[in-house]
Amino acid sequence: MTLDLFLLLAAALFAVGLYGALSQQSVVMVMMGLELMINGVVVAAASFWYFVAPAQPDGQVLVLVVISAMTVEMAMGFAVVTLLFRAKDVDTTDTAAELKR
Amino acid sequence: MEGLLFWSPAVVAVGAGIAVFRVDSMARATYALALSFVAVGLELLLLDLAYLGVVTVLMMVMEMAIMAVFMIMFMMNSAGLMPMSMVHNRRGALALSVGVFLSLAAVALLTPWPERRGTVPEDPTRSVGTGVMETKMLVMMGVGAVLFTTIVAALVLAASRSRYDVRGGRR
Amino acid sequence: MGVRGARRGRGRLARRAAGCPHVLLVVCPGATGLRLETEAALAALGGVRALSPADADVLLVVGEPSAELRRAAEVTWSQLPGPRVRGVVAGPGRAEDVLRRLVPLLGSAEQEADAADRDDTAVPGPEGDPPGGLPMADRAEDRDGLTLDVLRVALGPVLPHWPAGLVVDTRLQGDVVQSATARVLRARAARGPSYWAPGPDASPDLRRGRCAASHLDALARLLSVTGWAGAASGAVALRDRLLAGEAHERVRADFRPWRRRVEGSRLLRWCTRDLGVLLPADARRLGVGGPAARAAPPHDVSARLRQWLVETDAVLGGAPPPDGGPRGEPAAAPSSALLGAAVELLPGRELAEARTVLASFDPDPDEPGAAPSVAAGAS
Amino acid sequence: MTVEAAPAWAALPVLAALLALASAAAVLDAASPGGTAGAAPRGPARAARPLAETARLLRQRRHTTAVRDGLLWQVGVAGPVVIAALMVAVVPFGGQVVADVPVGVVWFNAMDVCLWAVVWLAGWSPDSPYPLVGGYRYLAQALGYELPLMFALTAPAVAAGSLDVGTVVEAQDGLWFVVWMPVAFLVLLVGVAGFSLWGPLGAPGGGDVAGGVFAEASGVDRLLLLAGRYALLTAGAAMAVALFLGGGAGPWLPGWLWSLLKTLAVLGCLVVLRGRLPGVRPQTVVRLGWVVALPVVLLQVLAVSIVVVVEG
Repeated sequence: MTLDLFLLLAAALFAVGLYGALSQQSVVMVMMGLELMINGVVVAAASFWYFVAPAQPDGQVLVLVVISAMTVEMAMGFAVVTLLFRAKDVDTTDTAAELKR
Repeated sequence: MEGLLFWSPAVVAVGAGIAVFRVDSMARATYALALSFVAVGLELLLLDLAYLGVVTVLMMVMEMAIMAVFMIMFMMNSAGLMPMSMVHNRRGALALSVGVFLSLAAVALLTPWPERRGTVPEDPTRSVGTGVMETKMLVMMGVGAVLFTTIVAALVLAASRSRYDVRGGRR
Repeated sequence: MGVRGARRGRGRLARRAAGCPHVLLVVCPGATGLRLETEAALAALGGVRALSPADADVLLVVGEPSAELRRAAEVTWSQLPGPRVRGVVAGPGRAEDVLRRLVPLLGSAEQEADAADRDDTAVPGPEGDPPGGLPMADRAEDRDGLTLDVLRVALGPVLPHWPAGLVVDTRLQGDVVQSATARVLRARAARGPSYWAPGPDASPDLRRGRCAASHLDALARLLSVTGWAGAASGAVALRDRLLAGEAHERVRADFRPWRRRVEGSRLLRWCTRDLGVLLPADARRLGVGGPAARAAPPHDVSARLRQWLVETDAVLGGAPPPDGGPRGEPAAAPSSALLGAAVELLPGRELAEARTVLASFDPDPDEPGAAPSVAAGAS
Repeated sequence: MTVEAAPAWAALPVLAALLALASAAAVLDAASPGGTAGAAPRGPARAARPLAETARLLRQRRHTTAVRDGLLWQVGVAGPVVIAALMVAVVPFGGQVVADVPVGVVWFNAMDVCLWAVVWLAGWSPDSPYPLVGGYRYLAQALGYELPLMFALTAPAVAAGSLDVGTVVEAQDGLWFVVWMPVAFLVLLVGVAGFSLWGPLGAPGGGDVAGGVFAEASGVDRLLLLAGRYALLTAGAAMAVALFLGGGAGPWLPGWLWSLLKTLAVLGCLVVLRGRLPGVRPQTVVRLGWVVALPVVLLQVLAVSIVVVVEG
């Protein structure tokens, strides 16, 4: 167990999430991609705490903040999807973009 | 042994993460993501972060359980009974994310990370607790305010009208 | 020892298993008397009424099914997992014999083989769309303006705690009823007077007994639907004692504490309050009579439940049934109006509420002249 | 009393105890009026019904629906039993605990949240309307009781100054927590009934939707689901004993026996209460949970915190 290994894991999760967020059409699936990216951030923050500065709580607090950010992202995402769905009956990013025109 | 403890959840976390975008069924996709989070929770346990690991599992499984409801509510073909593709610009996304992975990995492996300062405290949970209540209190108060704003904003956005005002109060 | 021991163990397992058959009843309209007999026989044998086909070992058709009900029974039969047997209780006095003959068959080796071989995993259906031959959901307006999927679900005719022969075709969004159409399946034979309201030539004692038993039967159904199996089984026991001819006074002595328990339950009051309100004006418009019309303000499920309790107590005490029958003047076919009132209240209700409301009116599809079809829908 | 980690083999007797207590709950449930035995005659035959039912379900074929999701169905069916076992792992029996997780209380909570997923999957995967309604009812109900349950778990942890279940047990040396935090105890029991689909909170498996999440289960699947339900009830009772009833504390008898006896008593109360209470509709559960239970349990936590601060 080394810092490098954990950071590799974090990078892999981040990259998979990025792929999803970029390639998916459905807003909900894009949100899942974002969640996965944040998941990678959680791993990175926790491993930095453990391998670099375990005596201070900063890393742990960072993880807490990131988890909160994730819930905020979810809540707002769902609210927006519901709004879009009600207003225009769309749930994909492409069609939502067309709404601007 | 330690290697196994690290690698098996790691493989599950990434594998389940990939599965999220490869399965047709919304329920499977959501719970694949939940599985990925559970695996990450286990990784946190390895880092002596018992509280944060278990809380990650708790929060994320709860979130995914709710997410599944939204997925099935809003997506066509939610059970994945009819295979269909809902992606755009797949190749570009793939290239970009591989590139990002490689550069992140390079940074991770090549950067001379600082030496470890200090040791893991006796009880990391207590340390984060006192951190939140003492030095980092302002941060958490900010988080609290943000969460409250989120609740209000999300409700205002999502509710067309209150469900309960139709018949005037109690139903 | 090996093979023989295994076989003996199997036999013992089978005998034990046959000791508690789960029986699914498909009750035909007009067969209330047979149903009560069958329920009693089932209880005497230690059987349990199954809640769903997947839970059942025995499928028992009670009465003479019409073509539609026969088809429903056939579909239900295909959903029994097996070991499974089926039979018909066609006439009075046969229920116990039929059950006694059927239940041992469950333990036979052929049944076990059938259960092992039958394969319903691959239901034949066209590939692609629609998958498995199932229709996809439509979409429609809903109360949150989200235009979500609509599912058509027929409640009944094979459903636990449900009036025999009644079908309510619903359009559900999630578990909220958007619109409902009720119909009563035709009986095969011409209907006589309802079991619960024997004609005027019956003895007053019999009529009083049937009226009280009818209320108890309705109470049992309502309490089961609200999820209070304990109180429901009390009502069933009292009902069966009445129908077995026990003196009304003695039944009443045991009815009293049971009534106190049901009336005293705050939780029950809390859960049935302000639900399914039928204002007197609407009751008059719809022609609703009987206890449902006499229920006190606020005319909700809770009030109707209490009215049943009050009237049962009075009838057991020797008073004549207020309208001659349990649901209203028997000649006026009160169940049509009850069904109409219930169906009108269904749209916008969530499934549990809908079932509670319907059970609180308890229309009796056995009544001659029960309306063939009533509909109500959301905007 | 002190609580320490048990050797690895202790997992087996604890698992056996979980199954034994769950079976005892099934027997008691069958023997009580209005229980699962329906209108079967009273007497010893009634109490032996769970055995007969088990035999019946073991012989029964596993029925399947047309287009179900087999993998998720298996997760949903096996989930409750597994989760019950994982819950019990952090509960001390006497002075020993199988998994000495330093955050056992949160662990218990996380496991009960995993049930949201598992039960919903069991309802969703058969692709049949009644189980689907049952699955959604479970989620809706969970949204109602989960927050009060969390705070009910918080109260003893605050009093003991630790999230470790063993430490919570040790902190009750003088006075059981149930004495001065009865509200939290009651809310915990309601939460246990909720996550076990039990009694007044049994709507997800209710008779009005033909058995809800159980409607399409047969054979071994049904056996697992029913066993899981009793096992969850047992695990919840065991946790309630550890957090509020002093764990294995008691005179004369060994600690593990006290733990077992107390768990059995709590379990008995839960089973008997089922026949005496009507069901509550999910939306009423949500209203009760947020309007009544949450404020009350928050006041309880506040009171506990004040006591802790004052006592130093």
